[in-house]
Amino acid sequence: MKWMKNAKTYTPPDFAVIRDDERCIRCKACVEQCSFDATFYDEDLDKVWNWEAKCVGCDRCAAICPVEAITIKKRETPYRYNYSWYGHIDGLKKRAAFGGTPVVSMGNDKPYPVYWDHMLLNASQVTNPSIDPLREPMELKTFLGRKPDFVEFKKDGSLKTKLTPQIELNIPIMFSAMSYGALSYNVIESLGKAAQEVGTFYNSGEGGLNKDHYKFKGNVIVQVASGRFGVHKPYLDVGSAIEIKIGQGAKPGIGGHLPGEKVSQTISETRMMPEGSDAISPAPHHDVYSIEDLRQLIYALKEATEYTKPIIVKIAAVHNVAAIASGVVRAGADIISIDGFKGGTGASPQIVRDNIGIPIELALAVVDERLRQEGIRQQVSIIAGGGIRCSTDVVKAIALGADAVYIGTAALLAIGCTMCQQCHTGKCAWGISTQDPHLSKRVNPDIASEKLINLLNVWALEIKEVMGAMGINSIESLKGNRLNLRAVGLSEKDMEILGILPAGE
Amino acid sequence: MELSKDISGCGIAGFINTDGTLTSGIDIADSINLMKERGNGLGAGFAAYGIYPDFKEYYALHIMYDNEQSRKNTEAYLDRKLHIEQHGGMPTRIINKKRPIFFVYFVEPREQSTKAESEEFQSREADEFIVKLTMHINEKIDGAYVVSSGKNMGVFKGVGYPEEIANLFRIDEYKAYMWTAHNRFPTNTPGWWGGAHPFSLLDWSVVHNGEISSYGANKRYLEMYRYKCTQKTDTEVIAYLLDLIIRKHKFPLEKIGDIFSAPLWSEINKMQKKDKEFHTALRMVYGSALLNGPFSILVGFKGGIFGLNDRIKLRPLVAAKKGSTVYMASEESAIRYIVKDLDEVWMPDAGKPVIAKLTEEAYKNVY
Amino acid sequence: MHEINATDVHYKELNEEIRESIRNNEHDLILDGVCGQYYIGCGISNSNVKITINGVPGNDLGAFMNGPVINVMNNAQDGIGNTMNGGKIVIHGSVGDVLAYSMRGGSIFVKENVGYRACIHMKAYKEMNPTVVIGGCAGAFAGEYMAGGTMILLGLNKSETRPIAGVYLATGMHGGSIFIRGKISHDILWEKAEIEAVTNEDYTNIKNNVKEFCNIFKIDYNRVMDEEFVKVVPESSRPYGNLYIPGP
Amino acid sequence: MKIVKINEDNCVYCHLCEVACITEHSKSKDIIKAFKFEEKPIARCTVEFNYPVSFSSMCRHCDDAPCVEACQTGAMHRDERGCVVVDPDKCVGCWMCIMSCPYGIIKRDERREVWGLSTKCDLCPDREIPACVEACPNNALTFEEV
Amino acid sequence: MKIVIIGNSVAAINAIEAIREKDKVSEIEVISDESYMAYSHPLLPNLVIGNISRSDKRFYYRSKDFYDKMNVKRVLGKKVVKIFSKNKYIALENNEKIEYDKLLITCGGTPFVPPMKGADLKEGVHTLTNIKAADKLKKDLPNIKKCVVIGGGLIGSKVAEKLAKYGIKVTLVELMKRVLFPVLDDTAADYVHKELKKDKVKLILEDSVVEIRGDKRPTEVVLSSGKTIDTDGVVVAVGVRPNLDFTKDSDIETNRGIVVDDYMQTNINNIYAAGDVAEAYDVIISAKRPVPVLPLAARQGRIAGLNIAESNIKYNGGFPMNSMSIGKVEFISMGIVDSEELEILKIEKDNEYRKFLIDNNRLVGMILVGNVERAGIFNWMIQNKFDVSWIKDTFLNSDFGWKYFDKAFRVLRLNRKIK
Repeated sequence: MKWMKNAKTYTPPDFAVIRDDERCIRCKACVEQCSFDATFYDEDLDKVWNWEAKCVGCDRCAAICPVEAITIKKRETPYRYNYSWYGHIDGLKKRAAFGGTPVVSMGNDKPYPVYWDHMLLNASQVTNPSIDPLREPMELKTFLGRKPDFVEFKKDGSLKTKLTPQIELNIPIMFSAMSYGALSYNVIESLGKAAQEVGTFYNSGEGGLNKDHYKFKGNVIVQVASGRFGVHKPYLDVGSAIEIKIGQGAKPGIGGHLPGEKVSQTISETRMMPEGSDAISPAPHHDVYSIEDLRQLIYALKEATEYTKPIIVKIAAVHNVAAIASGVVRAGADIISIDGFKGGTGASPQIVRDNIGIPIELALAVVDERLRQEGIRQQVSIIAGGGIRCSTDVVKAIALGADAVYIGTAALLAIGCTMCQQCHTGKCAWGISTQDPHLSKRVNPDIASEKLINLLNVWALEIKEVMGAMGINSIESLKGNRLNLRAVGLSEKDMEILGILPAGE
Repeated sequence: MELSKDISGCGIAGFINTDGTLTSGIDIADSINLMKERGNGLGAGFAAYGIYPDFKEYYALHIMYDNEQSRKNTEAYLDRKLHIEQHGGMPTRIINKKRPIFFVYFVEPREQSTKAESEEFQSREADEFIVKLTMHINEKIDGAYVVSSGKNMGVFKGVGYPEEIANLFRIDEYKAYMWTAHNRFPTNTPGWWGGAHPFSLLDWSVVHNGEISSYGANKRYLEMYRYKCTQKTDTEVIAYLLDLIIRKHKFPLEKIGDIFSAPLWSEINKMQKKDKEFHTALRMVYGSALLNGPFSILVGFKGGIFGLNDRIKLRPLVAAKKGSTVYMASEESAIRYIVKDLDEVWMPDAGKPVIAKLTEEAYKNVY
Repeated sequence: MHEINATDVHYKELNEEIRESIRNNEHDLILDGVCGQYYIGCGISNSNVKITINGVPGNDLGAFMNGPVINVMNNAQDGIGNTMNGGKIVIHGSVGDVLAYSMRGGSIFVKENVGYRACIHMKAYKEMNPTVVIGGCAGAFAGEYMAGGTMILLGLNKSETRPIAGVYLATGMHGGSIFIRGKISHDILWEKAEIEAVTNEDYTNIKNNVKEFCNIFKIDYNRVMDEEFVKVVPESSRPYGNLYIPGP
Repeated sequence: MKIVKINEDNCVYCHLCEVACITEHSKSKDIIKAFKFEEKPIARCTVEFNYPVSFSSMCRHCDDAPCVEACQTGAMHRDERGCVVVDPDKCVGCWMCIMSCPYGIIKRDERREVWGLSTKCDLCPDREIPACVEACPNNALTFEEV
Repeated sequence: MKIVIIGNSVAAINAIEAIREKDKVSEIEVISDESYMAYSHPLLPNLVIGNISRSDKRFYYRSKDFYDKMNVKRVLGKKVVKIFSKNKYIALENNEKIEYDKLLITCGGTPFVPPMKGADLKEGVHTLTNIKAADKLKKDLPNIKKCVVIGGGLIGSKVAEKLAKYGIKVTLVELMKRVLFPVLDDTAADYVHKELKKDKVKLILEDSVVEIRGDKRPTEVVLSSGKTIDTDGVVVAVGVRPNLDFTKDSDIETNRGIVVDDYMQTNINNIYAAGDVAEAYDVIISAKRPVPVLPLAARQGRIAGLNIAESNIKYNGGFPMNSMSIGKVEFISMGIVDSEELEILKIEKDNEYRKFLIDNNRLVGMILVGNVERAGIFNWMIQNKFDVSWIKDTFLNSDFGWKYFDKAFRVLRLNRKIK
């Protein structure tokens, strides 16, 4: 017995590991797979045991067990139910026991309303035809970047207007910023491969770009965050676009913190910082304390890349997001990326993740509307992210006004993530959010990229199906087309903000 | 919230005498009447170009009023804003049906009386002024609706079968070098006279068969440029888009099909570099002006007409030629009915506009 | 030598002209009449390039730069050496705030004072070790978040009323070292930074940099070295290690 | 010919290849019976682990198999599929094959009464795809032409 | 074309298989003085004590229909007496002539009986290199209660063990200080000594038999130390020598064996030699010498066969290697097993012994006792003169395996991308 529970720091286990000893063949596959030391084999007793207190419910053991001997179950809380305290008891105890604030990962898990689920899509009936996407052309190609209000031509009919740089997407879905550091090498590899195959982009996140991944040039967006890790000219040059990260949905107003133990040799090389040292991203960019400073940074990047790349500014969805967005556009951003509060993270203080920010649906609606009112919507493309779970979320986002969406958690789920929310521990049993070279092997880039490609292709097909149902064969005709959305179960005010009619009207 | 749009099926027809010959409205009425099956008696209309040669310098406002009060309110407003050269009730025949009243005003913008008013209509450009005035009346004055506002042209439309509308407005008595007509099959807002086609703004007039599935996207795009879509129908976005793109952005009319019915990416990818650049830029910049969904339209403009299909040809359009006259309609029969021996008949390709214009000489004569 | 008149030229054009000149193999550039143009030297990776600036250059001078030498014959503004990777910037005067933010390589010499947040989040990696030498005094938050590199603060003009460094010195520092000529009060220093004695190795480093500083600005080396130096280092490379606990 | 390709970068050290091999070469070919109620065969593949390296290896079915040359009774032979296999009725457990196998992947089964038995991958003659390949959860083993 | 093969054992069989891979039409004729199918020589001790019978298919090297399938004509029980290389024929004992186009000599070795008095006794003095000898010994077993085995080599030790297990009181006399002298070092040999002692074999080391006394049968043997040992049987297992009887008068070049080139061809065109009789290249000593071990005989036979069938395959050389078990102890050894000059790594624990001899970062020999399973990897290293400087530290780990190799190398190697 290598470990013994101690009541001093006890909180009830979240999961029960139920093991059918009659089926168990002692192959010990589960023991090898548990990266949280919750499973062990006792040679003397020839038995596999569990420490449930250490189980995080990642389900890796159950997935790998060849004889289905393992069932992971959520354990009932032992406490007497109390509505207002329920969900706070253990957190409070942990703070008291360890003297630190809990860090969590993945997206906000509180039951705030999901507006996507209150919006319904339209379909054509009789008066205009629905289109069969399997046999008729159906276009999802999307260009992101600043567009002029109109184009001018030379006498010979060729273009006089010089368009500013754009990025071209075959489908309006990109992989959102997830850094090498938060994610394992193989996951980045998978995202890059999939983006390349499908014709979209993945985002390096703030951790720099490993030399090996320069091969994804043409399908990568590079991020410049406050920590400026691994940011230098060659890095900027690889990106098809450069994203300035001001905020992130899961932790608006909070910097990043990659603990020293995750700063492995390759991470250290990629981020260009010493191994084992904390990688601290300050909360703000310390050269951006005001909107004109943002303009300064945007143009610094444009100057550094000689105006060859669109600049994305990523902001978290917060209360006055519309006004902020307007300022960002006027500061010279070519693309604005808005991240809703359900967006994922590798690590965020729980209090921040669960309480700061607003839903992407509302933020997107107000930003799009505000930019249109100001007549500057054409000057910028909008990327919505943070809680896009399915293809119809994408359709709804575009109908609300997005040009494209970012998916993060959805991509990770596709390659194995079970949302056990342990990214911050670096022990991801699925090999996704870990730098342990042994664990990260669990993601096979061939399999994972295949799954991502499947996901994107299927979503694309689903989007086409829905567009076909609406009688639209080009994605630009869906953009901002809020008439194709109707609300169910929303208040007047919600509908006003979303700019949509109630179902039936 | 004015978000809903009209849904309707339709028939369309139109022709232009490119030599500038003026012909009466009898032919166009016959032509559109032939396609009775395409309408349901709940809307029809005509646009005629070259009908007011005596007032060709002036904007001809066709205004429809629900009642006398709305007329008074409107005229008070017009008096403030415009020099009215001439005005009066439009000639109509008596019909046994409740109908709005129609007036025509030949006007030109005038110096504004107050500074505040000058600022209200920021632009001093006459066309822009008329557009804003039209938008203002349609949106702000109850019971008044500007049917058309171009020069030397007019729109006649209402609830009824084409023959009823033709009869009401005595269109047999007008002489025009170009006519378009519409027969409507609405499923929404059927009782509203303003909802009939053609839709018109300045010299633009649009008759439309089909439905613009991208209406929501087009509408919000236009709203960004201060157009107000008030008429509860998708067709008006076409008129406004034309106004924005051709008049304001100075985009060549010949290429409007490349925006409205933009080529598919698969086709663009096959093009030569220059064309590829051109079309890619258009789709990038004017993506929100792409007309999606099934449509065929006939658009009248100063000195010409064009017909256009959606890019995968979900609605019908036939074009024909006889001498110097070019015809377009939803069905060939509608043309054959008024001209027996056509020189040429063809089906326009999807997304490729058919444009017919007055000869230069004729243009000089008419305008 | 290639002279460019920057009077009333917008930065976008000025910088394009600079790049164009470099493409035409003009490596010794003199900019006259500079007044507030941003981004001079930004993103240039050619280490043969030398840019002399007459006038006050604007913000983000030498941002993302990787090689060139920039000489500013006057004061400079904010954001100098932002995320700089290599090269040298010499300022014959004072500079504004946020000097050398996230700088990763190369060196900066400032003759006089620097504003707030100098050397913030400066970092080192392997052979890349950024160095900033400041002749005058620094504002508050100097060395904030510093993760690597060397900051040498000489305070040649310090006085009773003008302390060599402002408050919150080395806040969040988790790497690198700050050498300060003379003594500093513990009050201004972050509680998780420490004052250490200067080692021989450090001393060589200081001497080399001070010598270069004195050569550039024609200052008496012995006068500078007449006072002892102290060294500010972080307590740990993981100062926030215990702040967070795994949740939920 | 096709052999089991070893993609060590994908090996997650789960031992399921061994489990599958044991099952496939058991009497019942039923996993639970094989492990709990029958004499458990020896796995023909071997998982090695040396953090962070892990991989499974098994017979490479060499073109000029030294084990076949070294066999003193002709028990080690190439079958009609081209696989190098052991005839258990001929093997006398002299381990000459072990001595000569350049991959070191032949194992000793010493449970027979008189003769030991060389045990090695036979590429699962009853299956289209070897059991280990099918069982691998991460394509660390694939069945490929070499 | 007619191919004649002298000898019918491992090298011959492999040669036949190799020839038939390339050439299905040429005539092949095998001549052997034994009248049996090719069989497994190492099993002769087992045959003697009866834990394998002549009807067990294990005993035979190939199945019964092998010769028919390979379309090979057999001339069995006939001894070759001379080769006429100029006229391309061979003469048999009975003066029969057999013509050939190509000739392969694989006649193996003959037992070496050291000079000692009484070795010519008809009954009770045995050797054990072929079936005939084994049969003779087997038949004689009821007469033997006590037996002296002369020679502690592979056959000697094995037969001593088997006879002891059979119930005979065995004395093993070995000239050197340990059994299996060239194969094992002292430490490893000790394991064998212990195993033999368990079976009550009496070991006499550093001594030799100078005389076998007796009338018809031996009654005692006299050692050079002067000691005498009562016995009623003697097995002489001192070793074998290449069988060069019929090449003596020919122009085929011989040394200790028939000298062959890298293609297993002798100095005479169209005459090849392979197996124990041949003197081929040894990679460890970088010179030619006979290495009478089975895997090399097979390899040489195969290569000779391929070259006879007009391929052009080079023999890359071999080196001594042995796998054996005495009692419960299994050992595998290769190359040089004992040396004063070489770098030596060794470890002994838990009844496991590992020893490696390294010359200039090249492995030149090794012994594994107990855990022998990964021995082939070392074989491959020796054969390929693999640079072991970076990996040798892991040789002593009992879990030695590919996991200790450099990754890039391992990946290529395991997927057969490099030899």
